[in-house]
This record gives sequence, C-alpha cells and structure tokens, in this order.
Amino acid sequence: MSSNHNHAASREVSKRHKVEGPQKHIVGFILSLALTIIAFAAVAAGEINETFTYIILVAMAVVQVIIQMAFWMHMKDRGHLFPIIGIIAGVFVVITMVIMALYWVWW
Amino acid sequence: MAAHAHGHKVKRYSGLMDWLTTVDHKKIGILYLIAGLFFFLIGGLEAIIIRIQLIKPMNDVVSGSTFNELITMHGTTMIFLAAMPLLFALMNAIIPLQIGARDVAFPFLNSLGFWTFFLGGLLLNLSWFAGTVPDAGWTSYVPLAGPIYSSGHGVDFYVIGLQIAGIGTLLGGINFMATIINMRAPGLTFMRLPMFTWTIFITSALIVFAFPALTVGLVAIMFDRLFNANFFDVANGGNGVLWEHIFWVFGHPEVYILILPAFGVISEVISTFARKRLFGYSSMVFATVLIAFLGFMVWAHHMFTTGLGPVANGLFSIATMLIAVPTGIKIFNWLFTLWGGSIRFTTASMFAIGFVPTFVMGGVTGVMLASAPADYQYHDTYFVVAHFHYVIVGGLVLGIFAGLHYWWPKMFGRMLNETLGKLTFWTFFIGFHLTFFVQHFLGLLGMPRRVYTYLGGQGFDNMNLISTVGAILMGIGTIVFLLNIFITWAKPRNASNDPWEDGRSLEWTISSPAPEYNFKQTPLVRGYDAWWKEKMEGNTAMTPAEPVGSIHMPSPSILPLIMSIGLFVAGFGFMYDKLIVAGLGLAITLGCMAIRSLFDDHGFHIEPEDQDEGVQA
Amino acid sequence: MKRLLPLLTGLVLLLTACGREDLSALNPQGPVAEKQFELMKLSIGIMALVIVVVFIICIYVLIRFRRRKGDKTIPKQVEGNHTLEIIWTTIPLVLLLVLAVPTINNVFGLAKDYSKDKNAVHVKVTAHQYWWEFEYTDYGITTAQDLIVPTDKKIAFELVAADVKHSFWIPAIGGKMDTNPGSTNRMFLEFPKEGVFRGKCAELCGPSHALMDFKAKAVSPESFDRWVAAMKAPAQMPADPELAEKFTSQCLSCHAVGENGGNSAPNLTGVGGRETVGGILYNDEAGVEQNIHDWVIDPQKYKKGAMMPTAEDNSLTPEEVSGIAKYLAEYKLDY
Amino acid sequence: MSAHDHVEGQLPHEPEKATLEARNKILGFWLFLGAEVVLFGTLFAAFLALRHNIGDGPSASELFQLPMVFAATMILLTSSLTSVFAVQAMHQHNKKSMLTWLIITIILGLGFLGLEIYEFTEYVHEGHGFTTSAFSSSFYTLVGFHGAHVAFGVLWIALVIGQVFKKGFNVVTAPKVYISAIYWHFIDVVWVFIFTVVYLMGKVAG
Repeated sequence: MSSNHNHAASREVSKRHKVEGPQKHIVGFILSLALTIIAFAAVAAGEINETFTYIILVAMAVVQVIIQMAFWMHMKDRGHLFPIIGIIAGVFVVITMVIMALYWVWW
Repeated sequence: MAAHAHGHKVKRYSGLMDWLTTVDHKKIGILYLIAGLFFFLIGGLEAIIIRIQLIKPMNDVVSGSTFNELITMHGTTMIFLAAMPLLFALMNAIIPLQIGARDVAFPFLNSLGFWTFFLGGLLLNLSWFAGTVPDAGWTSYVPLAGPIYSSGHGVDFYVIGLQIAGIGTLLGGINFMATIINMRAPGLTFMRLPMFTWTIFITSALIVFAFPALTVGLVAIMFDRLFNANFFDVANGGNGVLWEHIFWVFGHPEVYILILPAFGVISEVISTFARKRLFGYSSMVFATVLIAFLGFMVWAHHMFTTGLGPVANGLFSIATMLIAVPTGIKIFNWLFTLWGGSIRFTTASMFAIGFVPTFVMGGVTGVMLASAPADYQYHDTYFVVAHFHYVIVGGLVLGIFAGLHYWWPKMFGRMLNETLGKLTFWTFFIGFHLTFFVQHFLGLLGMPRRVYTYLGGQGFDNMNLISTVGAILMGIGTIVFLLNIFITWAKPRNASNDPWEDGRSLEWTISSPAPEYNFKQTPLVRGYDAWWKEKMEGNTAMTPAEPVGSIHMPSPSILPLIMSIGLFVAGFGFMYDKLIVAGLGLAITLGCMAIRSLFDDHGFHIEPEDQDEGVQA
Repeated sequence: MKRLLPLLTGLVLLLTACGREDLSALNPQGPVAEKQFELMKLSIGIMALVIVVVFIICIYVLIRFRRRKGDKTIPKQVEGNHTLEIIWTTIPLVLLLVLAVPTINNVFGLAKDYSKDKNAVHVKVTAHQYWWEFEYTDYGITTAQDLIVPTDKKIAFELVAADVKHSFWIPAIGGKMDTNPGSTNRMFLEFPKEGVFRGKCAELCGPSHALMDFKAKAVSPESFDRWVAAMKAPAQMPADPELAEKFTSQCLSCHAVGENGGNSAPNLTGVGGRETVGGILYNDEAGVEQNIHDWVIDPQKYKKGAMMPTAEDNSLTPEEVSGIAKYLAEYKLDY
Repeated sequence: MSAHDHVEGQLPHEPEKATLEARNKILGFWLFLGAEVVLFGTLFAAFLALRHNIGDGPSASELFQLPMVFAATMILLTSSLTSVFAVQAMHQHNKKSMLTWLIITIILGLGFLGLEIYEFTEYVHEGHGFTTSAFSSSFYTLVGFHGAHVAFGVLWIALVIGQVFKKGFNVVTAPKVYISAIYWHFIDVVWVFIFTVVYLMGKVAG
C-alpha cells in the first residue's frame, strides 16, 4: 500500500515505512472487537461463575489495552522507553490503589 | 536589561511587564523564590502565633476555632505554598544550567505553572480576608471537612486553592521530567547527571504520579461540598476512610517530593565544599529511586490507628521500615564524602553539614513511628509533630537554606554576606532544635497534637515554654536571612563564574547570573562532575559541542497569567455558587489555550553579535 | 558537642521523669501500654545507637578534615567503596529485623478480638463532639465521661463516632484507636491497677478538640459490681416536684438519669460522683456543685461548640440552676 | 488511499518528530498520560470502593443496558481506528486523507457523547441521580470525567483540523495531529476499563 511511495526521502525511511500499513491496524481493530465481544458475551450469557467472569473480563480488557497501546499508540516503536516507563509507573500506582479499595471493602 | 534591537518582530517587555510575561526559567525561578519566601513568612507568622498560644497552659491569645484555622493554614501554606515553590525556585534556577540546556522543555508551561501555583496560593490565603478560613487540618479529614461539619466556605478555599496550585505543580513536574530526559547536553548521560538533577528528576516523577490522586480527592470533596455528592457522606453510603486513603496515597509521596531535592542540594553542597567527588554516586542514585518507589507503598502508616486490621498494619510497618535502608545509605555516603575531604565552612556548607545529624534524628523517629503497635501511642501526638518537623524543617528547610546560599551568586550575581549567613545558621539551627526536640517528649507524656490549649499540671508546661522560645529564635534566624538579602542587594554584582572556586557541575562554567540563553555554545560533557574534570585537566572552559551560532529563544507571553486568572475567577465562581462566573473563568482559560494553539510561537533568535550583551538578570 | 547536648538531656529526661502516672505513655499502668513501651524502648535503643554512630563519625570528620587557611591541595577523589556500602546496607537491615519481629508479634497480639469473650467486659464507646459515651452492652447501662472498669477483666471496646472522627486514647493504659463514623473498630485494654487515668481525644474534631478529655476509673471487681447495680437502680429525681418537672422538661430531653430521659447528651446518672464536669472542670478543685453550676449557666464558655444551650436559652432561672446543680452534685452512686 | 497528494514535498517520514520542540511535546504528553492513568485509577478506586453503596437508588445491574453500552463501545473503538488511520495518512503525507479520517473521528466522538448524554438522562429518570447514593456519585464522576475528556478531545481535534486547513500540513501542525491522536486512543483505552469494570462487572455483580 505504502510501498509505491515515490518520495525522495532516504532509503531508511522507506524501509521503516513498509511496516506501517492499514492491515496492522485493521488486525488490531478486529482483535479489539473480538475481545470486546467475548467480554460482553460472557456477561450476557450470565451462566458462568461470577469469579471466573471477573477474571475473563479483566483479562480481555488488559489484552485489548496492551494491543491498542502497542499498535495504535505506537508504543512498540523505537524511542518509546520513557512513555513505557511512565505508563507502567502510573499503572503501578493505580494497582496499589485499586488493591487498597478492594481490600478495604472486602476485608 | 533593556530589550535590544534585532531583526525579529518579537515584542520584548521591560519592567513589571517583563516579569509577568517571562518564560525564562531563571526569572521564573526568581518569581518562585519571591512567592515562596512570601508564603514562608506568612506560614512562619502563623507558626509563631501557634507557639505563643501554647506558651503556657490555658492561654487565650486565640480561640480554639482560630487556632484550628492557624494550624490548617500553617501546614497547608508551608507544604504547598512555601516548601514546594522554594524547591521549584532552585529547580528552575539551576536544572537547565546543570544539564547544559538553554531552557526547559516547555518554557510557556513553566510560566503557566508558576502563575497557577501563585494564584491558587493567593486564593487559599484570601480566606483570611473572606473571614472563613479552612480549619479541618491540612489533611482535611472528612466528615469534619465535609459540608455538614464545615458548613462555611473555609474548606472550599482549601479545596479550590490547592486544586489550582496543584495544576501548576503537576505542570512543573512534567516539564522537568521532559527537560531532563530530552534537553541534556551531549555526553551528559543519565549516570553523569549531577545528584541534584537526579533528585529533581525523581521528584518530578513523584509529582506526576502522586498529584493526580490529590486532584481526584479534591474533586470528590468539592463535589460533596458544592454539589451534594456522597463520596464521604456516611449517611448516604460514602466513606470517610476513603478520603484518608486517597489523601495519603498522594500525601506520602509528597513527603518525598519535598525531601528528595534537599538530598540533592546537600549532595552538591557537601561535595563542593569538601572538594571531593560524591562518595558512592551510583548507590546514591539507586537509593533515590528506591526511596521513590517505596514511597508509593507506605501511605497507610499514616493510618495505623484508623482500624485497617493487623495484616495491613503489619505489611505497612515492614514496608515503611525498609525505607530506612536507602536513607541510611545516603547518610553514610555524605559522611564519607566529607571523610578525607578538605572541608570549608561557609554558610551553605554549615547548613548542609547541620542537615546530616538533624535529618538522622528525624529519620530514626520515622522508623520508630513505623512500628505500628508503638505508633498507637505516638499517633497524632506531639511526637509526630516533632518527627515531621525534624524531617521537613531539619531536612528540607535546612536544605533549601543551604541551596539558596550556595546558588545565590548564580541566581543574582552577588554573594550573600557570610557573617550574617552564619548568624542565620546558628540562630535558626539552635532555635529549631529547641523548638522541636522537646516536642518528642511532650507527645510521649500524653499531649495530643492540634490542641489549642492544655490544662496545667500535666507536665507539659516547661517544655512548651522551651518550644516557644525556640520558635522565636527560628523567627529571628529568618529575619536575619531577609536582612542579608536586602543588605547584599546594594552590593555590586561581581560574583565570578565559579565563586566558590570548587564548583563541579556545568552551572559554574557560565557567568553569574547566567546570560539569557545560558550557554553560548552547548558544552560537551566528558564525565561525571563535568566542570571539575575539565579543571583538573587544566582547562579553563568546557569544550563546546557546537559552533557559535544564532540562538533560538521562546517569546514572552502574558497568556499564562491570564489563564491562571481564569482559573482563579472560576474558583471563586464555584465556591460562591455562581456557576456563570465559574463558566466565564473556565472559558477564559480554555480560550487562552485555543489562542496558544492557534497562534504558533516561533520565538526569536539572538544572533552571535548580540550574544555578549545578552547578559541579564 | 552542641548537637549532642540536647540528646543527652533528653535521654536523662527519659530515664528520670516519665511524666504523670495517670497520663504518660512512658509510665505504663497496664499490659497493653507496657508492651508498647517495651517496643518503644527497643526502638529508642536501636535508634540511639544509630544516632551515636552518625554523630561520632560526623564530629570526627568535621574536626579531622577541616580545611586549613590557604590550603590548595586536592583530596583524593574517591568513587566509593563496595565493602563499606555493603556494611551500611546490611547492618540497618539487621537492626530493622530486630525491630520488625516484635512489631509484627504485637500488631497481631494487640489486635486480638475479645468481642465474643464471655469473660471480658464489653464497652461500646461512642465519641461525640465533644464528649464520650460508654455503653456497657453486657449490663444494659450507659454512662458518660467517666469510664468505670474492673481491674480483673479484659475490657473489649467497640469504637464508633456519632458525628466526626475522633480517637480514643488512654496513654497510660494503651495506645489509641480511631472512632470512625459509620464503621466499628475494636480494641481491648486491661487495667490491672486501681486508679483514675486520663483519656484524651487524639483526632482533630473541631474547635474544642483540645477539651475532649475523659477519665478511666479502674476499681476492684466488687466495687464494679456495686457500681453496675447502682446504675441499674431506679433513678433519683429532684425532691422538689417543680424542679423535677423543670429538670424533666429542660434537661431530660437530651440527657438521661437512670431509665429516664434521652440519649443525645451525656448520661447524668451519678454525675455528682464523677471526677470532672464536662471532662475538664476538675471536681477536686472547685467542687462539683460549683462546677455543675458554672457549666449549666454557660457551657460554651468552657467548651466552645458544645451542643448544650445556656441556662438562659434553656429558660432556667438562677434558682433553678442552683437547685439542679445541688441535686446533681448530690447524685452520687455508692460503690 | 492510493491518490497521494504530497502537500509538503520536503517533509520527513515522521513529520511529528522533526523538531526538538515536537519531540519534547510528545514526551511531555506521554508523561501527562502517565498522570492521567493515576487520575483515572484513583477515580476507579473510589468507584470500586463505593459501588455497592446504592442507598435507595437502583443497583448497577438494574440500571445498565448492555446494548447501549455495546453501541457506545463500538463507536469509540471505531473512532480510535479512524484516528490511527489519520496518523498513518499523515506519515504518508496525505493531507486530504488525514483530514477525512480526523473528521470521521470527530463525528464518531460526537456520536459517543450523544449516546452518553442520552444514557445519563435515562438513568436520572430511573432515580439514579448524582446525589442519590455514593454509588451514583462515584459513577457519574468516573464516567463523567471520561465524557469530559471525550468532549475536550472533540474540541481539540476540531481545532487541529482547522489549523491544518489554515496553516497547511508541516512540522508545526504534524505533532498536533499526532498528539491529539494519542490522546484519542488514550480515551478509548480508559473506556475499555470503564465498560469492563463499571458496566460489565456491575451487571455480573447482580
């Protein structure tokens, strides 16, 4: 799709350029869609054990978010060390807080 | 210095307008310094009144309600409006110079950060004039701070003032993280960063990840107070303990936000005046990162008596104690930096050396407090008051004094008077220990904190008197410091590039004060202690990493001030339930954001021929 | 040396004057406070050791390595020393371990739940702005301000707050526990020695937080039983029927004596025998009748923010105030 | 996509990272997102702590309708895809295609907002007002904060579109497109957790 790019830019650019095509994003979209549908279906079915449903839901959400961040937000690209550190640090703080909220309610 | 002519169509201001529109990190640093000192004096005055009220049993200088207002405003002002801005002053004045940068990553945001902080702080302190002052403690525990038990506007001032000031702090944190990551001079790798830059980097990260929690907490309490939400209203399913958690999830990292920069200052000052490389640099970096990391997992040690149960109390006890290890590493590294050195006693180094044992005393009481069962006795007594003043005043404020005396010539081109400086040190230092040492025992003998008075004959009387005397001595020390500023202000600006002669990092390679563009040519860094390394090899200047050329500068802008005023107005609108005013204020702010986005700032250039006259304050 | 002096004076202070027996956490009068005091002594010991080491190194360094005038020599630029760094990482870890073990033991030891224990006395503490309500759930009696406990049993507390957060603290007997609105905290204390101990509120709760004191009075088991019986006995009302009527209409709408009255203000059964009026006016100083009289005239004068109206607002004449003060002062329980 | 109209022939492949200023902005924005993670995390924590305290109001499972949530999810997910297409078009220097995708993104964003407003009014009719209970307060605060982010994003992207029209597509406007797209994805990422934790788990909890 993008290989017919006749720009005078350096070869290096066109090399990296190849990686980016709509296919990748559409794959990401279909994956996200599938994960979302699984999550909704798991709830709509309503037959499954409650704890197990929670696990499915959280797993689907986490996988979907990782896919979106890696592909759509370009986090898998080079030069994203500090963004990754930043997001992980934020997630770390959030996990401690969420554990706090749950622990303190259920204990 | 007056704006000079050049071929670019950029408006440059002078006088007051220059200060209101500046995006120069050095000037913003000075603005932070002035604002920080201003609020420091207000907070100090509140402290003196508190101590005078407690000078003897059943004193009645102020009433219980006024006393609660004083302690609330003293705590809030000192932490958010004095300590943090003074740190931001040092950060702004020094970090870009230490990393060989011409400015911070976001000069506009830097200015915005200052003005939101300042107007937020102003809003908070206007409560004294509005006659309804926040009085639920700086922690604002609900339900006392909720709409039922604080029905006036007092706590609203706290909530909205901190919310606005918090925006500024968050922007500052992001700015300095980005600056340190992206703007380092060539060759200045992370493991060559001066210790002060490292601590500011970590502090900024703590700001970025801790302040949003406060933002949400304040939003929740604001919704409860202004829009009848039920976050903390027990009758409707809310829970007050949630506020405690949210507050301390922010509040504990906040303590490290305050103390880490002081660690950085002390490292720089001790190393300079011992004429010796910082001992165990890499373990210092590691310890800093570890303290920051652990800092997020210990918040519940402020809540041992809340009733979280033995499992939580046990875990948080252990986690808290662990922090003593990296802190201990730092203490011994400082001592061994001094060991074998050639120690010169200047005001800055005396503050730094005084810091070490004082901070150790504050640190060990911290470990004592970490032991939950013993904390059932210490909690919310004067023991805790003594502990955190040892850490914050004995740690942070001594660090700030050390930093100010040390970098004063770099900020203003003048040396502070050493005799007055040493007088400041001794009065402040002795006053400090007098004030707070006895408070440990007051707490153990059964005196709770935040009491506006106490009955006689309980064994509290003498120690409270000693404490008050000490507080007055600290006040005198502060006044001497101000005198020093005024007296030296009249002196000529004659500080050399490296006025202490033993400077080690890049800020000492350029003139004092630094020119507008900091570095005529970006320096090439060849190792840790870049400037010291060059000096030892007999060089008189850094190797430049680029030829002399035209220097790009950001344009000044009044928008940050207007945006902050917008938030200020919106704050009052929300507080007094005039949603139109609130909407107008927010519209001003958002409108300025749009203007900033629409009209790109192309900045201007300082051409090589203009660069030598570009020196300015 | 200058810095060492306050420390030494402090240590001396610690060893000699430990404060009032009925108030100080350094002078424990019960096993809970004793355990906490043990832990304090251990941690103070460890920390004093750390401080001494740091001070010695610090002073030595400052004397030994001060720069002579005009000294231009450059000291050796040491990068670090792994052995030293390992030493000052390990030793603190060991010291912390020494402190951590008893800490964990006591965290769980002091959290033992006696709320189901038949041998314990169960007291439900409700903190109000600015007074303490003590309900003895085993006996169905309620008192205020003076907590009466037997010396032979564990006291299992249930702690709640009626309005804002407070904290229940009797330093000489044991550490504090917060009273949260909307949820119950539990703790236990033991009072092996007879005596009166001072209790305090340790969480900012409003303008009169400083005045929210109470007393814990430990009495012999027999005496405690007599007290319970006296509390359960029918209430004494003022002898003068007019005064009794006034007292019922104006005071018992909030207060209670025995089985009569409301529960939104401190229970007054046997108030004449209490240690203080309002928690802060000591009866052994001005006398209980005078204290009650002063208090009823204008409670706000002594405790700002107290809910009780002045005598005037309560439409009590000076004679009625004196009558009520006399009646209440003489209302003592025999135990 | 095949019709490439190269507006600025001299642009590098990743025009959003051409200048130091732009790289600073992107990094700074990521750090801001790190802070936003904590912001939303705290809101989630508050919601999780209070979600069972429904007082007199309806419970989560009585209230939520999965079809509506599913529709909102699909809209936002698709808008995230269209915004990534916009960035891709930008990397190909295809200004027209980039603008088209951005406009579609905005329209989808508005659709999401409309649905959310409709949803909230429905809830209020069913007795689930902001002040009903701790559950309702924390629900509206969390979901409302997200909605406010969507609204801000719509305004922002509109402003960026206007600038690209006016100033052209260059190294100044490119980072704006890129950053607003990152922001938009982030909103979608937050929504993934909202529909999982708030709606689906609320439905399961009964």
